Amino acid sequence: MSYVIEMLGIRKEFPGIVANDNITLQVKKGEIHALLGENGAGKSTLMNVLFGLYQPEKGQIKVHGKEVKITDPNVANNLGIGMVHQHFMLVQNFTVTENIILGNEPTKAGKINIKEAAKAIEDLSLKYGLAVDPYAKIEDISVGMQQRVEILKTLYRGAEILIFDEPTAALTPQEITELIEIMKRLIHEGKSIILITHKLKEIMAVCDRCTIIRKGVGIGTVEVSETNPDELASLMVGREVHFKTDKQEAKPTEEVLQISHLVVEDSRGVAAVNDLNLSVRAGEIVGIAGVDGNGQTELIEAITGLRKVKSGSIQLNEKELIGMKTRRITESGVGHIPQDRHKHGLVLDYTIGENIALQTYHQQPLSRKGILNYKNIYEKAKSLIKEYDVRTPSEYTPARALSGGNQQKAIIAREVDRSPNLLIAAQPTRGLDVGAIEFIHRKLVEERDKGKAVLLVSLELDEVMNLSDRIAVIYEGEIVDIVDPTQTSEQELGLLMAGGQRKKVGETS
Amino acid sequence: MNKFLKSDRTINMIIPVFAAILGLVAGAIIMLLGGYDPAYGYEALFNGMIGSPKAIGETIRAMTPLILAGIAVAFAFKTGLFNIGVEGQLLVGWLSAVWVGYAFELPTMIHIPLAILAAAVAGGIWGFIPGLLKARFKVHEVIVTIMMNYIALYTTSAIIREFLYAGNEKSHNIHESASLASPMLASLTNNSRLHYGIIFAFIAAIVMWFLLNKTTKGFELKAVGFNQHASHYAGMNVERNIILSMAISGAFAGVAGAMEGLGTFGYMNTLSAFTGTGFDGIAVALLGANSAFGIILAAFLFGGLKTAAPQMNFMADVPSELVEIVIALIILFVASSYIIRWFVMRLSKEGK
Amino acid sequence: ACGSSESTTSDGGNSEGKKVDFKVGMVTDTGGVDDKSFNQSAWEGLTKFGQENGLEEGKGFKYLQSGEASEYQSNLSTFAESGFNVTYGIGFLLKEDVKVVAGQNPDINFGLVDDSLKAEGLDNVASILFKEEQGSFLVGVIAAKHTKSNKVGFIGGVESPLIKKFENGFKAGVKSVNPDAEVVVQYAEDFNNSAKGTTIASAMYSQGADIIYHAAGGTGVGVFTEAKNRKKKGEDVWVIGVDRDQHEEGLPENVTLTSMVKRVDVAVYEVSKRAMEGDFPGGEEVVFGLEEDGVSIAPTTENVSEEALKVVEEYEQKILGGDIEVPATDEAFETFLTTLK
Amino acid sequence: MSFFDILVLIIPAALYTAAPLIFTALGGVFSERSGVVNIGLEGLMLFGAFTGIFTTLMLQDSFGAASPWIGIGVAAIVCAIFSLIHAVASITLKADQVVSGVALNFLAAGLSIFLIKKIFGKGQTDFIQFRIDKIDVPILSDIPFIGELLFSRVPATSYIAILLAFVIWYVIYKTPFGLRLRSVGEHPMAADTMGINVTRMRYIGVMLSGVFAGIGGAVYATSIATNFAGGTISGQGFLALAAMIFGKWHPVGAMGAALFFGLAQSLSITGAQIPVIQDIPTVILTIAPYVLTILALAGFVGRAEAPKALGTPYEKGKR
Ligand SMILES: Nc1ncnc2c1ncn2[C@@H]1O[C@H](COP(=O)(O)OP(=O)(O)OP(=O)(O)O)[C@@H](O)[C@H]1O
Ligand SMILES: Nc1ncnc2c1ncn2[C@@H]1O[C@H](COP(=O)(O)OP(=O)(O)OP(=O)(O)O)[C@@H](O)[C@H]1O
Ligand SMILES: [Mg+2]
Ligand SMILES: [Mg+2]
Repeated sequence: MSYVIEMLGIRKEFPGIVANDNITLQVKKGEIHALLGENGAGKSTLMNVLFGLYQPEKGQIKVHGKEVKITDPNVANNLGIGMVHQHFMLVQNFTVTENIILGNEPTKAGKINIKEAAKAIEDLSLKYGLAVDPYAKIEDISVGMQQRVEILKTLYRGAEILIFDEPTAALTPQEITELIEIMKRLIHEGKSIILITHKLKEIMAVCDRCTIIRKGVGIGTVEVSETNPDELASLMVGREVHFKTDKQEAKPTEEVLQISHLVVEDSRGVAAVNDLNLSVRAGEIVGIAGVDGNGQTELIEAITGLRKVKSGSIQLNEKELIGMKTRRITESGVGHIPQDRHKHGLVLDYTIGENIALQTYHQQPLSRKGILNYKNIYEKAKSLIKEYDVRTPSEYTPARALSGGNQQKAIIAREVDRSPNLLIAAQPTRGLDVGAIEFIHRKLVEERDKGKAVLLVSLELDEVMNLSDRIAVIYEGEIVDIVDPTQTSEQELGLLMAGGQRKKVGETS
Repeated sequence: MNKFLKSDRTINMIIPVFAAILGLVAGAIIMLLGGYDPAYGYEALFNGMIGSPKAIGETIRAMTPLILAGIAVAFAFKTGLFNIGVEGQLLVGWLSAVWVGYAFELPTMIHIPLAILAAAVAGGIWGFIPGLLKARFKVHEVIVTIMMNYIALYTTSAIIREFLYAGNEKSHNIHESASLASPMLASLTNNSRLHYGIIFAFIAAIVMWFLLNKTTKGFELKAVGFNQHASHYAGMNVERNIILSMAISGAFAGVAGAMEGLGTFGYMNTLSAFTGTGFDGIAVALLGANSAFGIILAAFLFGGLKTAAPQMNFMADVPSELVEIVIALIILFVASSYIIRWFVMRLSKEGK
Repeated sequence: ACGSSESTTSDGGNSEGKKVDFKVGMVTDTGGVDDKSFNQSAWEGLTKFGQENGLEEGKGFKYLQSGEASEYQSNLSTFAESGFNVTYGIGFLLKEDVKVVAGQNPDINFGLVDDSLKAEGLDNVASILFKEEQGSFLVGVIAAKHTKSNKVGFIGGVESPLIKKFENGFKAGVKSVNPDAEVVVQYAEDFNNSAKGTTIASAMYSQGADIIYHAAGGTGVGVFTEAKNRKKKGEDVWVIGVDRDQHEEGLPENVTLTSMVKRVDVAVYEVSKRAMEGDFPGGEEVVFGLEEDGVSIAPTTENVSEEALKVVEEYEQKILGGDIEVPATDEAFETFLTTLK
Repeated sequence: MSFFDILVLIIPAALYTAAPLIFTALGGVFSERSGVVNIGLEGLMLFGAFTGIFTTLMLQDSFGAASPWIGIGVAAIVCAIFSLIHAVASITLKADQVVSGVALNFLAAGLSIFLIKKIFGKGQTDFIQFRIDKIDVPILSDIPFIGELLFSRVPATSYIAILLAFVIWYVIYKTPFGLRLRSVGEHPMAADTMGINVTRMRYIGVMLSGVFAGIGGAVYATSIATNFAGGTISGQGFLALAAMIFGKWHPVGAMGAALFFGLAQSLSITGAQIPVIQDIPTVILTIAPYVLTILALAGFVGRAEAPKALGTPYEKGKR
C-alpha cells in the first residue's frame, strides 16, 4: 500500500519540552486520517512540522514515497500540502479574494487582477460547495465562512493533501455538518485529509483511520471502523473517561436570576436581544441552546454589565442589575466564564497567579487599602492551581504560555472559587480535550449541587443536553421555548433553534 | 524554574553593561578613524563624568530631570501607552514651578513642595488631554502628544513674555525660598550646580515602582495596557485608567521641569526650540528597561556622558557629538540584546 | 589666579619669539563658531588676537560650543578652572551664567557680549554692548533709498529687547529718508526654522515689499532662499543681512543688498588686548557703536547705489555728531517719529 | 486684500513646505504597513538632509543645477542603507522597534555633525549654489485663478511628492507587492504560511522608508534650508510621523495630512499679514496648526486603525 504522506520517527523539541517524540504517521491516499490527543499532546506541532513551519530534530518525511525536506511553507505548498490552522491565518481587513491569492496573485500589467482571481475562486467554491463572497472582508463574515476561506486557500494552491487542525472547535453544529460534507466531497475529488479534532463523534462519522498521540509519544493507529469512542478516549488519555456526567436530579429552589422584557442592541444598533424573558433558579443548570448569533453574546454581556441595556429588567435575588457597573454586578454574586478566553478571560501577559486574582485583587486578603499582598495572591493561586489541576510550571508562569485547556481551567478556578450565586458559563469547553471537558462539566454540576444557579450557553448540543436541567432555546433574541432535556431530542431542538414551532415564553415558566 | 529566573535576571543585568562596553569600543573605533586619541578622549570623558567632586555634582544634576523624564516615559509604556509628549509636559511643569517660585513668598518647607506640586499638576494636565482624547475618541496618543509639545513650547514662551518677563529671553528668578539649590551642596562639590532635586527624582522612582508593582491601581493600569477587553470584563474602568496613566506620566514629566526651574536654572528661558530632555527620557526609559532602578542607572550614564562631552571636547578636542554616537550605539546594543543574550547563553552553556 | 599656576609654567615656548603667557577662551551659545553670525565673528576676533600674540589654538585661545542651555555655566567654569585669563560668554543668554561663574572665580576675567552685568558690581566682568540700532539705521537708510515699491520688511527671530534694537533702528532709518515708506514687521518666534523664514518672506514679497532686513539667524536663511527664488525668476527683490557681511549668502543670485555688520570680532579683540596690557575694563560697560567701529554697513557695497552710500555717509555724521539719537525701543521710536514731522 | 489674494499667499507656501513632510510620511507608510514602527523618521530625514547638502556641495562645480537633484538621489540611497541599522536591530535582532528608532535618531544627529566637523572643520556647511527652485509650471500656471493658486511659485518636488502619493497608493493597494507588504504588517504568520518571506518584506518596508525619508530630508535641505547645520531638521520627522498616523497609514491620507499641516502652518505664519487675522495674538496663530490638528482628530477623523502587527517582531511559530 502506498502512502501519500509518511512521517517517520519525528522528534521535535522546544526549550524544556519534547513536543513530539519518535512519532510515526502514515496517511493513505483518499482517506480522512484523524489525529487524536489531549491538549498539548503535540498534534499541532507535528502538523506544523509537516507544513514546514518547524524543523524536526529527528525523523524523515516522505511525500508520495519520496523523501523530502520541508524547510518552509512554500516547499509544503509546492508539494501539494495545504493546512487549515487551528487559529485562523486570515488577514482580517483583507477581502476573501485577497486572502486566498496572497503570495500567488494573478496579475495584469503588474496590477493584481482581482476580477480574474475572484472568478477562479467562484469556480472553485462551486466545484467543492464552499460558498463564499469573494469581495467580503474577513472581519465581516462568519467563522464558518472564514473556515471555508481557509480551505479555499489550500485548494487554490492545488493542495492534494489537506491538514485540518481542529476545524470544528469554533463552528456551529450546522457549520460542522456542512464541513463534514465538504470533506467528503474533497475525498471524492481525490484529495487526502488529516483531521485533528477533540470530538470523537466526528472521528467516528468521517474518518477512516486514527493515529493517537499521548504526551508527545505516538500510541498507534487504529481503523475507525474497528473501534468505538470509549476506546479512543481511553487510548488518548490513558484512563477511562466518562462522557455522560453523572448527576443527581436537580433540586431547584428560589429564583436567583429573573430577566423580563429585556431588549439589548448590538454594536450596529439592531436589537439583538428582543423582549427576552428567562429565569434561573438556585440549584439548577439552565442551558441556552441556539444557533450562533441569535443574541447569546449580547444577553450575557447585558447581564454582566458589559453592554448597555435598551429596556427591560434583570434581577439578581430581586435586586436590579441594570445600570450597575460590571464590578458591582460581579460583587453582588455573578460569576462569568467568558466565551473568548484570550480576549476577555485573561491578561495573557500577567502571570497565572495574577490572572486568578483578576476579579478579587481589590479585596482583602489579596490587597488592603489599595496595596497588593502578593504573598496572599500567589498562595491562593497555588492552592487553586492544585485544586483545579491547572497544568503549569508554576503560578508565576505567564498565562500566555499555558495551553488553552489549562487557561480555561484557570478561569474556571477563578470564577467558581468566588462561589457566585449565579455562574454564567459561555462555551466553557471550546477546543478542549475530552479529559478537560469531563473535569469542567463535573465542576459545573458541583456548583449546582451546592445550590448555585448556573446559566450555560453553548453551541454544542451535546453539552447542553448532557448538563442542563432545563434548556431554553433562543432564536432571534427571544426565548422561543423551554424544554426538558430528558424529554427532547436533538432533532426537536434543532427545529426549535431554526425558528420552527415558535411560541412565546412567559416571564415565569 | 527558579534557577532559570535567577539566571535570566543576571543576564538582564549583564546586557546593559555589555552594551555599554560595546558602545564605548565602537566609539573608540570611530575616534581612531577620525584621527583622535581614544585613550585620551575617554580619560577626559571619564574625568568629566566622575573625575572630581564637581564632575560628580554636575553629573547628578544632569541625571535628575533625566530620571524623571525617563520615569514619565516608562510609566506610560508599562501601561501600554507611548508618551512622546514628555517634552511638552516638562515645559509646562517648568513654567508652573517657576511661576509659583516667583509669585509667592512662603517658607521653604511649603514653597518648594508647592512649586513642585504645581509642576506636577501642570504636567498632569498636559498628559491628561491626550489621555482623554485616547480614551474617549480613540485618537492616537502619539500624534496628540507631538502636537501638545509644540503647543507647550510656544505658549510657555508667550506666557513668560507676557507675565514673567525679566528681559533677556528669560523669566524672573524664583525666590530663594523655592530654590532647590544649596550652598552646602555647591561647596561640597566645588561649585557644581548640584541641588536637592535628586531626592525628588529618587522619590519619584520609588513612587513609580511602588505604584505599578504594589498597588491595586497599578495592577489595573498595567492590565488595561495589556488587554482592555479583559480589564473591562474584570470590572475595571478602562477609560479612566488610560486617562489616569497619561496624567500620572505627565505629572512625572512636569516634576522633571520643576527640577530645571527650581534647581539648575532658577528661572525659565523663553525657548524657541525644545530642550531635548523629553526625548532623552525615551532613551533613558528604554535603556533602563522601563524599571525604576534601571532608569536611575541609565540616567546616570546618559547624564554623565552628556555633561562630560564638552570636557572631552575641551581636553582631547574630540567633537562632543561623539558622545551622542556612543549613546546611540549603546541603546542599539541594549535593544538588540537578543544577540548578547544568545552570546551569554552560549558562554554559560560552554562553561557547564 | 591660583588655579592657573600649574598650566602656565608648562606652556612651552613658541616659534614667534614674542612669547606671551596669556590664555583667552570663549563659550558660544548653541550656535557654535560657524553660525555665520556673532559667534563666528567673536571667534574671528579671538583668532586674530591669538595669532598676533603667538598663542596656540586650543591652548592659548580656544572656544567651547554649548549643546544646550545648561552647559553654559559648566563650560565657563571649565575655562576659569583651567587658568584662562579671560573668558567670554557670547550672547545675552549667558548672562546669568557669567554672573555666577565670575562670582565663583574672582581672580579670572570675563567678558559678556550683548548684555550688561555692570549693576552687579563684579569688577572682573566687562560688559560688551553694541549699538545695533545705529547700524540698523544705516541699512534702513539704504533700504529707503533703494525701495521701488515704498514698502520694506523686517523679519526678527524672536521678539526680545535685543532684536527690537535692530527693528527700531531700521524703521527709524527708513522713515528718516522716506517718511512715506511702509515697514512691515514680523517675528518668526524661532531662530532656527528656515521654512518659516521662506514663508514669511514670501508673504512679504508677495505683498509688495521689495527689500527685507532680517535679524533671525537660521530662520533668516529661509529669507535668502526665498529671495533667490524670486530673483531667479526676474523679480527685483533684496535681502539685507545681519551681524556679518552676508554677501556670500546671497550668491549666486546676488540678493544681498547690504548687511548690518556687528563687529563682535573687533570688540573681543580690543577687550582681550586691554586685558593683556593690564587694562581690563572690569566692572565696566564697553559700548561699541558707530564711533568705535562696532557697527557699520558691510564692506561689500557692489549692490548699493552711489547715491545711497552718500546719504548713509551724511546720516553717519549726524549720528556721530549727536544730531540724531537712534531709537532702540518701541517708545523711543514713537518719540523719534514725532521729531521727523 | 481679497480672499483670493490670501489664498495666493497661503497655498503655494503650503505646497512648498509640505513636500518634505509628504515624502517622509510616505516612507513611514511603507515601514509601518510592513509592521515596523518607525520613529526613526526624524533621524532618517536628518541624515537625508546631510547627505543631500554634502553631495550637492561636492558636485555643484561639475554638475551645476543638476547637483541638488543628484543630492536627493544619493540621499535616497544612503538613507536606505542607513535605515538598515533599524531593520537589522528590529527585524533580525528583534529589538524593540521604538527603541531602535530612537537610537537611529540619536545616531543620525551625532554622526552627521561629527562628519561635518571632520570634513569641513566646522559645525555647519556652506550654502549650496544650486537649489531646487520654485517654478511656474509651464502652461498650467497660465490658467486663470487656478494657475496662480496651484501652479506658480512651487518647486517641482512638491508636485512629485503629491504624484508619488498616488503612485504609492497604487503600489500598496493594487499590486502583489503591496498586498504582501500589508499582509506582513497585519498578520505576519498568515503571510508566512502563504510562502511570503516576512523578514524580507519588512526589510524592504524599512528600507523604502529610508529612501523616502532620505528624499524628504534632502528636499527640505536643498529647497528650503540650503545648507546643513545641527538644527536644520528639528522635529519635521516627528511631524511626518504624525501626518502618517493622521492619514491612517494610507499614502493619500498621509499626503493630505501633510498638506493640512503645511496649510495650517502657512496660514498661521502668513496670518500676521492678513488684515482681520492680524489682530489675533501671535501665539494663538503660532499654535493654531497644532490645535487644529488635535481638533480635527478628535472631531471628525476619529479612530485610526494601525496595522495589527505593528510593533511586534515576528517569530516563527510564536502565537
Ligand atoms: N512555540 C512553542 N514554544 C515552546 N513550546 C511549544 C511551542 N508550541 C508547542 N509547544 C510545546 O509542545 C507541546 C505540544 O503542543 P501542541 O500545540 O502540538 O499541542 P496540541 O496537541 O496541538 O494541543 P491542542 O489539542 O491543545 O491543540 C506543548 O505541550 C508545548 O509545551
Ligand atoms: N509561545 C509559547 N511558549 C511556550 N509554550 C507554548 C507557546 N505557545 C504554545 N505553547 C504550548 O503549546 C501547548 C499547546 O498549545 P496550543 O496552542 O495547541 O494549545 P490549545 O490547547 O490548543 O489552545 P487553544 O485552545 O487556544 O487552541 C501548550 O501546552 C503551551 O504550553
Ligand atoms: Mg493544537
Ligand atoms: Mg487547541
